[in-house]
Amino acid sequence: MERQNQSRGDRILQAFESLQHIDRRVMYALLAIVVAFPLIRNFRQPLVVTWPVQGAYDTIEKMPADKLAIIDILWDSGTIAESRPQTEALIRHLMIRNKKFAIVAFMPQGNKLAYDSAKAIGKELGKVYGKDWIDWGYRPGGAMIQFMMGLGRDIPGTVKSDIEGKPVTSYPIMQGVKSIKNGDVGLIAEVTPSGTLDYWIAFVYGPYRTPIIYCPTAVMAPEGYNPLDAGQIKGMLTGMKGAAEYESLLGRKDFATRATSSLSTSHLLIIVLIIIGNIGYISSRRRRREG
Amino acid sequence: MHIVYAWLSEHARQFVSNPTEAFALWLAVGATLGIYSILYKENAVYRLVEHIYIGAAAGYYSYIGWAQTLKPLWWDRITSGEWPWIFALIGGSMFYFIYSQRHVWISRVIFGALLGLVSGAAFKGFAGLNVDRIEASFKPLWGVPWPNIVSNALAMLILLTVMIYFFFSFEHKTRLHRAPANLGRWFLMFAFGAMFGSTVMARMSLLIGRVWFLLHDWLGVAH
Amino acid sequence: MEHANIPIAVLEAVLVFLILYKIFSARRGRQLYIRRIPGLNAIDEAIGRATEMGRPIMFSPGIRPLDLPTLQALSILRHVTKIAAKYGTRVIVPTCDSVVYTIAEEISKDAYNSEGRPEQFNPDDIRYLSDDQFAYASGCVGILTREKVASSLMFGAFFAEALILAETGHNVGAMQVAGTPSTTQIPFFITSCDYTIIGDEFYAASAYLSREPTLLGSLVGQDYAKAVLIIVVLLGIVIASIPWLNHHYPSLLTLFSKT
Amino acid sequence: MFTQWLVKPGAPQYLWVLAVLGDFLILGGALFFLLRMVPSRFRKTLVAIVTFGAGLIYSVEFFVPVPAGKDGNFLTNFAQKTVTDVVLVLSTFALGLGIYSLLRFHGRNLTRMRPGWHNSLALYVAFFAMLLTGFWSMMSKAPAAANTFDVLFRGTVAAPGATMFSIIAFYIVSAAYRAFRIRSAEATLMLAAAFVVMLGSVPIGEYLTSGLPVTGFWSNFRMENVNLWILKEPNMAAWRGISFGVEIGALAMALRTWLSLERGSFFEREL
Repeated sequence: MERQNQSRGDRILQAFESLQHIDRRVMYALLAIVVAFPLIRNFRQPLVVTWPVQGAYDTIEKMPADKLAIIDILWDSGTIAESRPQTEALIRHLMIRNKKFAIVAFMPQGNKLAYDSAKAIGKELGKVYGKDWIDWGYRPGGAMIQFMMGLGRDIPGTVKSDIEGKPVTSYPIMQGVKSIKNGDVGLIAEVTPSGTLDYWIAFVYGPYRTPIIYCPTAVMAPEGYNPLDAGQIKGMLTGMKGAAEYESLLGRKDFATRATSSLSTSHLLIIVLIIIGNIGYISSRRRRREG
Repeated sequence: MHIVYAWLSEHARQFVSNPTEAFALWLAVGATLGIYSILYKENAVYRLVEHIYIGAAAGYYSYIGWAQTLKPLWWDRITSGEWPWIFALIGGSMFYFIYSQRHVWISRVIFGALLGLVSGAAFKGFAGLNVDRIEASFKPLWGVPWPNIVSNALAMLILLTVMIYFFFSFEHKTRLHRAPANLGRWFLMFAFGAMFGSTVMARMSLLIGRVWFLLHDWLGVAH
Repeated sequence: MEHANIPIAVLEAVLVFLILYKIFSARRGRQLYIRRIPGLNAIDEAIGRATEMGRPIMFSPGIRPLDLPTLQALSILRHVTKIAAKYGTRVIVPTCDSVVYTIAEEISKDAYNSEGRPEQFNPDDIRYLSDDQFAYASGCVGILTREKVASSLMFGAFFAEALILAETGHNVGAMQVAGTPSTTQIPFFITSCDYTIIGDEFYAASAYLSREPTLLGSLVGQDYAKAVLIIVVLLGIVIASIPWLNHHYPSLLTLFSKT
Repeated sequence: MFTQWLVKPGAPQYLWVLAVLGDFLILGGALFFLLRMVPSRFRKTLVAIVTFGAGLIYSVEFFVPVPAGKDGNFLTNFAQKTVTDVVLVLSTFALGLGIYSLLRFHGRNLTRMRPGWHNSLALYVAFFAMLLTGFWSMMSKAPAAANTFDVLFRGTVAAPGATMFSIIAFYIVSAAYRAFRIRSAEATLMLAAAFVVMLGSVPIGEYLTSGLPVTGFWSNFRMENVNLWILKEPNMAAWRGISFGVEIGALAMALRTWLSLERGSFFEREL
């Protein structure tokens, strides 16, 4: 009887032991499934709105309607999965609240992608290009600092023409917009996978105290916490997760919300696999010791 | 069956209405699936996609090299009268002496110049990278709230033990020598774990982007 | 930091002096001790394994163009090809930069010449793959899987592609040794490789492998330089902890960054 | 010389090509002739002098103080604009070496019909397709040219690139599963840190501690704050400790290279 028990325990341990040698293809397939499933079928997951995201939301809420917001696009297709939902969430919020904004891009591809997004959301919400929003077009990244400093002193003179090549002064949205110094800009939002936030802080926030919202990719997020602590930026959307929290504030479930479910499931998969692997490891060690 | 038929006819319609976009889509899908196939095992499709990718990247970089570097920075300058830029071509041609048995040393001259530039820039690089890090390590151990003191003391301990771990020229013979270095190694491992964990999200975001491309743009099952 | 201020100039001068001083004293014949670095001993083991199995080694010198980490990687490559040439083991070197490619080819040719087997050098083993980071990675994956590589050595500056190389190498059962100054990639090498050379052990490699006095001296000088940095940091902590000092002389804490 | 005296800006491109070629042959030939006269025992010295001289440009630029009211010292403009451009141009000229090697390798595969030669053929086709449509899109203003280039770029460079990048997600799973075992104290520490950080960076982790207050002492134990603290304090300190060593290693390496003290790699070969 005892021997039987022992062998049964042994068999269980043996079964557990195999948990430490799961074939990698099985893991790859599992990952593909847990990533794809939430994208196809939205399921509810608890989403806590963190304070940097709330801060970004409140900044837009508080922005006076007669001022202009600037959305700075520094991303391209490489980080589209993180940067586009952030951009779209901000655009949607500004449009819902009837606040005017301008898009400016330092990446040619990102310019087109952001323009398409704004056009689509604008169509849905009945917003008119040139009256409710405008795209200042693409500027080479090398001229970024000069451009920012120019905006500080003279917006129409620095921007000159929009994405369609028409002079910006011909649009109603730009009437009365002179410069950041003049207090015509109520918000700057930067969407970027690279570390260019410091320029906005140095050349715009420093001299004019214009509120800044920072939307980095997940990798770059740690860079944002110092200026956030120092009050130099008012809010931050970290990668997809930040966009998802923003969507929940807007009461929507767009791409970022689903994608964040995928993020959660994929992280959970890794955690579960690590636990399983260790169960296998411990049981093999026990069996060896008993043997 | 019905779903597959509807999907196929949708794509067929796209090929008729916008052939360029449809072709681009299928090309990208082929490349994506071909690369992913390596996850199962090495196979002929992966091999083909790999070679096309390397070839196309070489072609792309050659074109970009001309269009974005040589033409604006070199050719346009010469043709606007800045003739000394001709020496850049002469310098560039010195690389090719690597293929000569007798005159291979001429390539050394240009390598030497490049290495000199790289090493001369190291002083600036060292300062640029380390000044902020050095000053960020000046964290007070007194005169701040106690949780900060604990945190700052820990940071100091970690920094010191990690640096001690990397001393090469003295033997870690006695326990007194070994203890800080071992502690440093433990802190290192903890930090590496944290780095690993914080990278996962970024990589998963990329994967989600690719999967979304397949599910949304191609299969049309996610909206 | 566009230009040096006086504190930076002084700091760098001290570091440079220490390193040069130790180099020249080592050249005059002072004996120097270097602690064991297990990962570097593993390089020889990896070459031995490939020789026993009669299969090639892959050596990736990182994806940077010719700069300091790559130069160090090429020093290690020289060591590896010399031993491998002696045993007649192939070393496949995929490169990510034209200039690095030419130097790697020269090093390899030299190694076979100095072992008296110039005919065994196969120019097809030194390959330029692509300047594109991931095209390079896909090519390395191809080499690892198709050439049945027995050992994979990765030395140099790596970025995201590090894990692609290391996991593929692991999946094909290669013995792997990696070393990189790119700190963010070390965790991935640790999880997938048999041995990982961490941090500035990477810059110690050429001294360790060649036992050349100049390099050993430099390594000892680097230790002194690190000690100087430790002292600077400790002084800074002391100053920061004395409220009176940093109240009246706040510039002491930003001595280096002040322009 | 020709480019200076015979061809003026605005002349037809083919004249410029001829003039540049002529200049290249004359000046380059003269330089080659001069270099050939250098006796072999002075060659190393010559290389050392060139290396040292090149190194002076950036180092002097860095250490010489900036005159008051100016943006830089006497070298700044030269070092940061001209030299940077020269290096870019030089390394682009060197790109040909790599492309030549790649095409030679696959050309041999093709001509000898080695197994897998059709892959080499595909590589050739992709190379020339990308190169030629690139130049086509540059020369021609027709939208078809730009479109073709764009489609090929997206399908054969951008898509496989993004996919190769994302494949890391799969590898990160298998690496974590295999490596994070409680084998030793070190491995366990690594596991623990990775575990907490992973949990703290997704909404589910944040949800676990969402009951804790947002401000005050207990807020420090909210998952996202624990996560941030780990990344900012212990992780940053260890990272700095490594990077100081690495940077000093690089500085020493630079010093040895600059002064031609370096040993090993290709420095010892007789010239």
